[in-house]
Amino acid sequence: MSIALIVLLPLLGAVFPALMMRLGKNESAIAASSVTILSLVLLLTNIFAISQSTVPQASWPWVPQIDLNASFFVDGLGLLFAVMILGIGLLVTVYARFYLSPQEALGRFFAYLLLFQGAMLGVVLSNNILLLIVFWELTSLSSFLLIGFKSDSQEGRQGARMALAVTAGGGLALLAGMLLLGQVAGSFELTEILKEGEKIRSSPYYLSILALVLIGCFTKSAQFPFHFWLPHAMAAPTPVSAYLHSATMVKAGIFLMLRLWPVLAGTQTWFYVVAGTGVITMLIAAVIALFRDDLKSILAYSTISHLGIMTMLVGFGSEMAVVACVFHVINHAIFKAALFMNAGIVDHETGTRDISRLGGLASLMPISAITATLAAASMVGVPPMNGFLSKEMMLEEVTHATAIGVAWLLPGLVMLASVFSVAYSLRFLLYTYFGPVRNDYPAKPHDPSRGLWLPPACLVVLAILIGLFPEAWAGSITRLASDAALQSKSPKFHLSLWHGWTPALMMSIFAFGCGATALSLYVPVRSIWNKALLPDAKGLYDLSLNACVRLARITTDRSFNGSLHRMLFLFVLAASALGGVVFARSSYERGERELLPINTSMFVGWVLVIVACFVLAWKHQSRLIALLTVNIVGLISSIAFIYLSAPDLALTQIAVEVVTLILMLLALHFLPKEAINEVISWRQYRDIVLSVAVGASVGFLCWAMMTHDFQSISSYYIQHSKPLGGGANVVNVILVDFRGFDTFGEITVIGIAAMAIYAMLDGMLTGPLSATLLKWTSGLRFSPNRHPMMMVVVTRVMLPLAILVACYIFLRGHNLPGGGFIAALVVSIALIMQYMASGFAWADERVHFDYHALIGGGGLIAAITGIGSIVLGKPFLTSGFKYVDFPFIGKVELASVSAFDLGVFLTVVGGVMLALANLSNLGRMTGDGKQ
Amino acid sequence: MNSFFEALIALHIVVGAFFIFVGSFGLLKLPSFMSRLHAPSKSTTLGVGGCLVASMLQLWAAAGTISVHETLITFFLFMTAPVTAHFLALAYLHTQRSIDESLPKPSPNSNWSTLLNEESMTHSNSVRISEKSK
Amino acid sequence: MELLVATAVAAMTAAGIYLLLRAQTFSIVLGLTMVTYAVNLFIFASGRLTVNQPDIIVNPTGTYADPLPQALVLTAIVISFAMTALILVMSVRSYFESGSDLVDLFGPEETVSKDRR
Amino acid sequence: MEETVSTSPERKSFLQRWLPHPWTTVSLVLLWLALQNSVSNGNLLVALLLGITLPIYTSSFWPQRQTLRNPFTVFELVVIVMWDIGVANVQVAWLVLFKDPSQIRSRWVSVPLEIVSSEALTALAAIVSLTPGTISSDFSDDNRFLLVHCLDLEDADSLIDSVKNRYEKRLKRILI
Repeated sequence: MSIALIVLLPLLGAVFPALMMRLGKNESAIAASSVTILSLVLLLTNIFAISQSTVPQASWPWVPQIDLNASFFVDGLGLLFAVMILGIGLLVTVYARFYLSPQEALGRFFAYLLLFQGAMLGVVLSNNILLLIVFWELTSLSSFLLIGFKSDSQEGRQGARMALAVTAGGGLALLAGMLLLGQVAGSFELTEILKEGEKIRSSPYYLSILALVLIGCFTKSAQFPFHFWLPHAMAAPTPVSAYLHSATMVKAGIFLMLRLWPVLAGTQTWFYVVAGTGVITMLIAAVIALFRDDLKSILAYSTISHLGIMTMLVGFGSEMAVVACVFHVINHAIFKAALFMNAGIVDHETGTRDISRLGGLASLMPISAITATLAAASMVGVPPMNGFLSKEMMLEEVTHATAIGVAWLLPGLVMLASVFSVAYSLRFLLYTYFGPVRNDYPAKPHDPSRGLWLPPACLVVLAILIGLFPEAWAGSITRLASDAALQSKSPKFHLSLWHGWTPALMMSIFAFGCGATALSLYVPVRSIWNKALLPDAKGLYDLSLNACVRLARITTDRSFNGSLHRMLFLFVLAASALGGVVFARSSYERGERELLPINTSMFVGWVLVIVACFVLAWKHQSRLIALLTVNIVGLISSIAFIYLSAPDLALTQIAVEVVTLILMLLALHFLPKEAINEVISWRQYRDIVLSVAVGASVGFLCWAMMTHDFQSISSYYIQHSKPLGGGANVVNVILVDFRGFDTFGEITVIGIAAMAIYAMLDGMLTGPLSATLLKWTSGLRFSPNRHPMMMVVVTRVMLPLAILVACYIFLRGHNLPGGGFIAALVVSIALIMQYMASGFAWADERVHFDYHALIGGGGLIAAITGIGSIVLGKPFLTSGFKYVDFPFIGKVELASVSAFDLGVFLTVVGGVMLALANLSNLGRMTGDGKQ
Repeated sequence: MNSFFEALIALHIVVGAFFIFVGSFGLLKLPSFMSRLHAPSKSTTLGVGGCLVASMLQLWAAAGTISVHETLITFFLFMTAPVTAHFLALAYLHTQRSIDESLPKPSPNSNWSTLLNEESMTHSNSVRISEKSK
Repeated sequence: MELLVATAVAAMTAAGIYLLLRAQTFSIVLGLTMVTYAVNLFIFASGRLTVNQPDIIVNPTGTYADPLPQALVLTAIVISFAMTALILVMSVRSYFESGSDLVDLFGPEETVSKDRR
Repeated sequence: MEETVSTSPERKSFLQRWLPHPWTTVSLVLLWLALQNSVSNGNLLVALLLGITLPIYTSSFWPQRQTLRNPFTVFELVVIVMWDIGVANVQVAWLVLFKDPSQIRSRWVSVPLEIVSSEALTALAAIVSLTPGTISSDFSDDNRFLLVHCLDLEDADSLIDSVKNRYEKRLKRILI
């Protein structure tokens, strides 16, 4: 349990400093550091177990389906990195407490810092590689937050976005790689994967795994093609640069390569790709670092260079190289963090980081000068410092490695890089602290408060100690870490300051000499550099970003310029194209189902439909003809329903036909009458072609469907409609019983549609539109006899009869064609007739029902019948029925379904009437309503 | 179903069909709008009536149940068909204001309800209906 | 018979889609109604055409017209009515709001007769 | 413009309130039985139930109470109308099929009326329209004249008196 706690403590504890911030900066800092210390203590309790080489593990199933379980383990490598993360984290917390200015939100800063710390610990301690990726992305996120901490600074935000884009992009590649790795290895647990080395190396996916994982590592550790984000991450506050972008986060890539070393390393491709990239990065970064003026930018490129060294060492593939790499990870973290903090001090005291405006600070800031010199010495690799030791080991390894058969190529390149690294380190040191004291510093420099210079001082002391007594201080931890990395006993080695006059020593002395001379000739070299035109990586990045944005804008502008016609056209085109593609691939042979004979009356109906469609398309602008033809098509389709034995459908279709006609007439009253003479442009021909094509394809699809036999699933309904549903009319039983829930949804749709219509119309009557309404006249000449007597009388006589027929249809619905819908439509038509015959006000006054209430009531009744069955312990909307023998009347079927049908009836009546009544009411409010 | 019933049913169907034919033929042949208006009334009365009687007989002969639905259909048809004819005539009067002079005036001081010119109309026709029948 | 239904569906869809692409809102509403009829017939036809099959269960083992598509189409008819009503009222409202019932046809530059715009 | 009929405030008699339209109730019961196509106790009960409740609701739409007098004349009138329809249909059929269109003398006729109530007027107009050859197109604004369009007619008087004494005389006996 304690291992998971190590990781979770910082993550959960992140809130603690933010809360404590209310009490003050000290309390917040103490809170943050206490969380880190606690986590460190927990970590160290495992040292004894690790030294006995038993790897403590803990695992919980988190998302078993994708076998991602939260499993952690602490082995040597994990321990080393975790100690480094927590140790330097502690120092950075203290440093940040004094570094951040009062108005900056220290609490939020510590919260982000702890979030990052937890994420980083997660990466180094997780056993499940998917969990590792989760934390990996979390580190990218927290670095995004930290880089963009000073949200007001423009380049801060830009740097944060770029860092996120590159590292998160790499993360994606890594995810793919890890998934592949997990598949090939057979498990996502590292403990199993590390045993499958041979199997993975020999599997066909090895290259793709290697490529994807390396992309993830190189983006995170800022290796050559992806290095450009790190210098721009320097916009972050210095503590962040010291912590993330020197010691821990950028090492995640190195850590992963070390972790997967036993599995991925050992092949020629590994050597060339990893070592190659390492060397190139080391060289290029070192060269650029020499010519940067901003202190932190120099350190950024030096970090990239040193990361290149470590990648190269991992790339060599020999076990000693791994040991050297592990040892260099430790040393680099120590002196680079110290240097960054030192740069922070300089910036904090003098107010500027531009090296050209600095110089001669040693006399003004003696303590920070001393720490800076020692740290720079360690970076250069001067004997007493730990840097010298790891440099020696690195040079030792380089002499053994032979690349592409040319023995001297690698050592030569490394030598060149070390010359430059010596040059920029010395420049960093001399140009800031030594040389003439200047008087134009923006702020008066003097030694900073203890909190600022103590953390780098500790690091420097540690560096000296490791330098002088390497075996005592760093020996055991290095051996533990390299054993874990190699997954086998690491070779016998002895860390000592003096190895005798080895070629490596010669090379480093020679490099030192050249570096010093290079520095002295700095000015001419600098002028050559300025003239050399170099591709600026950031420029390329911005260029590609803007190009994508421009491309997106062009496509949207061209395809959708807001014209409905174009959108519809493209929509239909795309749909039919999709259909076409699918159809083209599938083979079609004529179905063998025997077809029905053609019946003459149906043939006449068919002719009418075809002619009606043609006339409609041709004369759609004259409203009367258009309306007539649409209704002809509707009526004929209802006759077709009758002929094809679907009486329910026919009834509904005819009723809906009538109500739609009334609705359209009401709407047409308001829409402008005169047609627009559309210029027959090529656009119209294009529409014709498209619609005919789509029509033909739909027709063909229908034909293909009908000629093939199929296995109908409705036999279930036919068998169970009588016994279960209690009704002989299968369609109605399906509607209100088997698929009752669907009908319930449907009546709510009708209710909502009616409400929407009411809202729109009411909005017109009461809203700003009412003025335009009053001025609007339909331009029709009204007959003085508004309510012809014959119509009035007949409709009044018919009303009770119509409602009776509706009740008849309603009650018979369960066993014979009929049902709630049709009954409701009949009643609505009868009622709307009253409105039409005797005027809106007269009829509305007498209806006594509020249509909103009807809709609500209907929905409620339907819901209650549904909930009723829940009360009886059955699922929603199961229906019950039984036959009751009344003495006088005889057998009567009581079905809960009829209550549901009543709900449907009321809602549909309410809905239809609300729509139609309000639309007719609109007429009264217009100009000609007042006649 | 013995042949007597079949003959009877066939007869009714033929008669019905004949009158429907006459109705539609009349639509073609008759010259003016109003005269053409007469044709549908023919087909709605005897034409459809004939067919309905036939189906009633058929049901009675085949299933043995006297189905009254057909009479209902005729009943409803007889109630609604005149209204449509009435409306078509009203529409004709309303739109063809300058129709032929053969239209008689009902009485010197009154005029047909649809031809009332708007100004002279004081209040709507329907109000008059209610007063008269109270 | 299947051929008749298929070609009828084809004609209806073609007319419907042509109308959908027209300039005036009312034509679009009519187009949509036509497409609705076509779709309803199509879904109904998916139950394969049968002639004079009793829809009422006399004996459960007999052959019947497929009731399921019928139930779906019945729901579809009623809902499409609600939607047609909604669109119609929308077109009326948009007419009063914008003063013209023209759909933004071809985008600003295109050729609907100038006087009518 | 709207009908301003306000139901009179004085308390309606029991019968008036519960059975506003006796004849509607009767017709509803008959219609229900016809719809059900079978006369059983259950149907009868439901018919009565609906027959009584529906008119209560719809009576507000039909404010005037109509007293239907001597139903036998109704039966008599129906028979006459049926007969006339038959005869006239044949005449018009012959006319349409064989007479060439130029000789058809269709003309308007204005028929003076004595009946008053709107139901009676509507019934008369319906009967006139149903008998082929004549279509009732409009009433005068004071409802005292009916404008009829005849397909083929020599003199107006024969039509007027046939309408009056065949239909109107009987209608007057049924409804005022």
